[in-house]
Amino acid sequence: MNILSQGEGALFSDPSADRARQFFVEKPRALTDKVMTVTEAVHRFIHDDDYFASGGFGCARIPTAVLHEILRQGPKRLSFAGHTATHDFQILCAGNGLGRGPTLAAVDIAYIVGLEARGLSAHARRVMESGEVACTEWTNYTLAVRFKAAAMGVPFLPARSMLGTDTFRHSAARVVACPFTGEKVALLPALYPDVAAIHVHEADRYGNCRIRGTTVADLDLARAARRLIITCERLIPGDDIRQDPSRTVIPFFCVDAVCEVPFGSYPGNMPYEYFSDEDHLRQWLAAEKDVTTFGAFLETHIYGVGDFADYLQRCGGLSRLQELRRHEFLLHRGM
Amino acid sequence: MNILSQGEGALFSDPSADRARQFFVEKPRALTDKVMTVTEAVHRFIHDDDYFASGGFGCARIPTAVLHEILRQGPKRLSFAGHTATHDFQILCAGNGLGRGPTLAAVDIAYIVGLEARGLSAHARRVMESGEVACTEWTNYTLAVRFKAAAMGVPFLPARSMLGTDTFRHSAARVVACPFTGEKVALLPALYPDVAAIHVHEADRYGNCRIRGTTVADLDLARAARRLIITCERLIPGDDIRQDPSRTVIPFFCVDAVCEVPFGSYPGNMPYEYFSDEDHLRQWLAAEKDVTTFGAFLETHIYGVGDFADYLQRCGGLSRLQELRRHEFLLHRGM
Amino acid sequence: MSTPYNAMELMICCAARLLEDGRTAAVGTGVPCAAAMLAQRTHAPHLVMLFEAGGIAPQLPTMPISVGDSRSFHRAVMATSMADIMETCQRGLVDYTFLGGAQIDPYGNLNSTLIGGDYVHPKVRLPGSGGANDLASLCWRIFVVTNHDRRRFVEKLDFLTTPGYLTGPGAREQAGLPPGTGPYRVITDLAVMSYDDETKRMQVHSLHPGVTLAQVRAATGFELGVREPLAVTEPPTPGELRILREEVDPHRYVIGRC
Amino acid sequence: MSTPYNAMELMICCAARLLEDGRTAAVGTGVPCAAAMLAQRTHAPHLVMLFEAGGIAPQLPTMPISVGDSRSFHRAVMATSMADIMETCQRGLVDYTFLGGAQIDPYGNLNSTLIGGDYVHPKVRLPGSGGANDLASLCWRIFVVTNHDRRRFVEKLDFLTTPGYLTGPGAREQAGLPPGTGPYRVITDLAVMSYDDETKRMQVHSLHPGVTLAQVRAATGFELGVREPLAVTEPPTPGELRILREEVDPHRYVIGRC
Repeated sequence: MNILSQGEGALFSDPSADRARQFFVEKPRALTDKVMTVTEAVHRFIHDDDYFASGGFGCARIPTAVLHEILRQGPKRLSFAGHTATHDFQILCAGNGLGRGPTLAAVDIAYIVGLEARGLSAHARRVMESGEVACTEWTNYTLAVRFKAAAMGVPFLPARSMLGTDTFRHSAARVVACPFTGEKVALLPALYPDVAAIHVHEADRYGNCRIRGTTVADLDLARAARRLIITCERLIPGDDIRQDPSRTVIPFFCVDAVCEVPFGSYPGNMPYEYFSDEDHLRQWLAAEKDVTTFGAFLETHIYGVGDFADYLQRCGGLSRLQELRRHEFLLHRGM
Repeated sequence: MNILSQGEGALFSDPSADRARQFFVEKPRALTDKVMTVTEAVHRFIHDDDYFASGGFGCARIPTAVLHEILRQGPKRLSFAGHTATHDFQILCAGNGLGRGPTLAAVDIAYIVGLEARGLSAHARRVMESGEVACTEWTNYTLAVRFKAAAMGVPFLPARSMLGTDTFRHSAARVVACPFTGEKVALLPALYPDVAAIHVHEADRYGNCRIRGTTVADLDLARAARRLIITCERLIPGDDIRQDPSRTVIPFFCVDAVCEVPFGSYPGNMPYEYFSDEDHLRQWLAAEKDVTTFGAFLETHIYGVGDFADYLQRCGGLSRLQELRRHEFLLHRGM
Repeated sequence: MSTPYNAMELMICCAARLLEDGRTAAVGTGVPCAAAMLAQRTHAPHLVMLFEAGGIAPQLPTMPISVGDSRSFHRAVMATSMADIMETCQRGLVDYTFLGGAQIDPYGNLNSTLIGGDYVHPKVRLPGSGGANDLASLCWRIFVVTNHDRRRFVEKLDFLTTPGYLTGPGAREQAGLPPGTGPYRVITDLAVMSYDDETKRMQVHSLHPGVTLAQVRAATGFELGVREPLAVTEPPTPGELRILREEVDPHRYVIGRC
Repeated sequence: MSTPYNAMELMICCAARLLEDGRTAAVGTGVPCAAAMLAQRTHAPHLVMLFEAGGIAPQLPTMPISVGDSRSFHRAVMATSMADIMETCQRGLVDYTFLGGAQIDPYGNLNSTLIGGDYVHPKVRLPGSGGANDLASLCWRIFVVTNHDRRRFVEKLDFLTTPGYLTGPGAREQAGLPPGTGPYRVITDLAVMSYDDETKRMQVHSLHPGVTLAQVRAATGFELGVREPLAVTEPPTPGELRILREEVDPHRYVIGRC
């Protein structure tokens, strides 16, 4: 194809649809029990130097338990899809620049280092300003389109975004003219993560999943990923899934591990379940300002913690989670 | 882009994303009441020489009332997306070759003239063998991809289908090599129908829709169409929609008309509501064999019929529909 | 002594036996559906059925009439879109598909578009590809189950609707179709055919009991090689026939067709 | 005599008044959300809000903290995917979007990626585009609401994250961005800016009450034209302020910021 212009950014993953097929032809597709612990799932399915992607929207419906476990298991040197990445990215950055890891080696950037209105992460900034993490620029939509291309099983998809900007110049996209209309489009290379983690409301033991509320890019991400770890608020019987198959949004054959993690998006928001813990997120942001303080904070909240339930306990346990449920349903506002 | 090969088929619609945007910028997007009769909807939104597309899967969840009304209102000379088209196509073909119409002027063909295991439509064959309807070949997936391109707002999408066949040679697709991987793909031009009709389970007065069961290509079709007529089994209060926004699959701003048509997919199947009337479909197929017989059949079932409720009455009315409900839930099998 | 059976029952059993456990199959109504259901009830309990309109792993209460009717996702694990199913095939997650056609050529290419005349004025207009071209392009192994006669098995198709091996070795890859995909078996009322690894041409793989090679060649409009040693198809076992007749197709929708 | 108000309240009112009834707006948290909510409660009851994470036409019980949190689809008519929202913009169905940035140039281009240093070692690494580049490319009219100072209003951006008019007339079309789209208004604590139809450069459209042109130019790092006749911004009405303070932002999350 006749390329009109081309970004200078590096590709951190292989967009080949044929090589993805060669992987997927071997991927098990039987309805088998995939329930395991987060520790086992991260150990078995997230390997050093993998390309990793994480679901949800930064502080909403994020697989926090998987992100913590990645840090606890030590060096992974991951490439990461920085798509609407806020607290999730903040957690992964904690594995860089503090004498452990590095957890992160490269990032496809759409949104990083910020927590929206909450401000910027001081530590994520330190990590990203150090130059130790390779970067390529994208946007929230174009990264979503790259997942969609992989989910469709094609090596690229077009979009009308990024054109004419430095964001494009530092991406790996290419501009062509549509052969039917002459309209210029940016071609986005398919992004097949080696592994992804997504937190959902309900899943059965085989990995059939239900999500309530916005799905962000997760339905495409689930299909794009070579390996997929699902954490869920609740395991439900397979028969419940079959009672209403219209509610399934991720089919079992995309899934490698199913981990039941109640309150698994904490301190993030889980729609219809519990609101985000803004106090805890403020503590993170504050602790990051000083490296020593942050090291101690991580020891208390991640490295010195047995598992996610232990972390929840240290953050106020059930009574705090009850408050967050009341906040989600606005009961504290008299609704 | 460097075209490796190119189909000889004609394009019956404009794939330009910019010209579609020029239409959509003017399309009303307020939450306003769109409830009207099928007669009014077809009169206002389906014009002569339009490109028309119809939802569902041939004999499942089809907008029968709209299809009948198109015949009753007379000549439209429509271009049509023959996507999984069985009884729906059979109805439209009845507007050709019998001294009325013509209803059909051109067809993008993925599947036509057949009713799956039920056999071929004698009249649809007569119409399509006469040469009076212009044809271009596609496949069920590639036509769905053309809707998806329009739904995304891009002028084309790639797929790895149709390659190397006469189906491709008689399509308007073009083959290019992926600029990232060299893998050959067929580029499919976006298909923005002038108007589409889709039958759903529930809709509110604004056009927010719910569908149970398989969605076939309807979610993309709803977004691709410039104008959209929704027929629904049941109108529901807007407040019900807001109680569970995760169940909405078509948003109101895609919709121009909402028509409440109970049993609106008859004689097709409506999942979770009623099964197809195989006896009636057999009558159609039998009646088509002789032109005079078929003309009388159409007079009795469409042209001489006041509205869809009258048609249902002539087909056995509520008692027959009750039987079909029992069939849907397999109650006649003791389930 | 073996239970009597008809040709349809034999074809379904041949197809079922070739479906491995834990694999995925994009199936249509009729024979493919019956074969997959039989396989699930015998050696392949973990075989996963997908229907093109969006049904994933249904528990079929009865034979669907349409690949889009509500049976095709009865107690399924997911009811999704056609694109989702086809893209699952395009990603490489679907192992088998079953196709048919009015004509098939030595390379397993299929015609379901037209017979005779020309494109604008065909003698017989047929449905076209439907999802056949997509499934034959994107699934790993293509099965064809059909009756065996010279009108159907032709040297040259009137229209190449759906890709087999196209013009022979390397042609699918040259056209851009995913490597490693293609026709696998043709199962008829006379024999089972496979494809020669070198030439990609159809060859007789096994003759059904009582059928001679001469009969098969007489019913085929092109030169048909033989895979040596030429086997005889195993007849249906009493167990297979019982399941097929009592559980899979008690109303004989499919097995009653001949 | 008019009710006292602060700069944030004025900016929100200016933005709200520019949102026409029956239009669609892709909004973020904070000012855009407050402006849309105010518009809905005054002249634009049929204004439709969309949130990039997937919320369509929510009835906000309180200000969302994140464009992806559960408030962003509270009693919405649909909770969908980010792609569905962005593709609604790409189809041309979304009229307005609100963006911000660390730097803005005379053509309304925005930088939210980095300040100083080079790409590999920036002095300050910022979040990047997020959805800003997409929304600025695909929506019809771009609004920017920001504080007005020389560090922010610069002749040359350190990084062009999000497209305004790029290098000037015709540049967006040349780059391939959809025709008819682009920056519309910049609303600051000092003035409202629009863009010259010929040059596509930012120009002062109206001065806030009590602000001089000299003050605005002193706070701007590039040459700033004037749209004649230069108007004075209408101050917030008592009615607007009451709705803003009592209904839209009773907890002063946004209007309390200055």
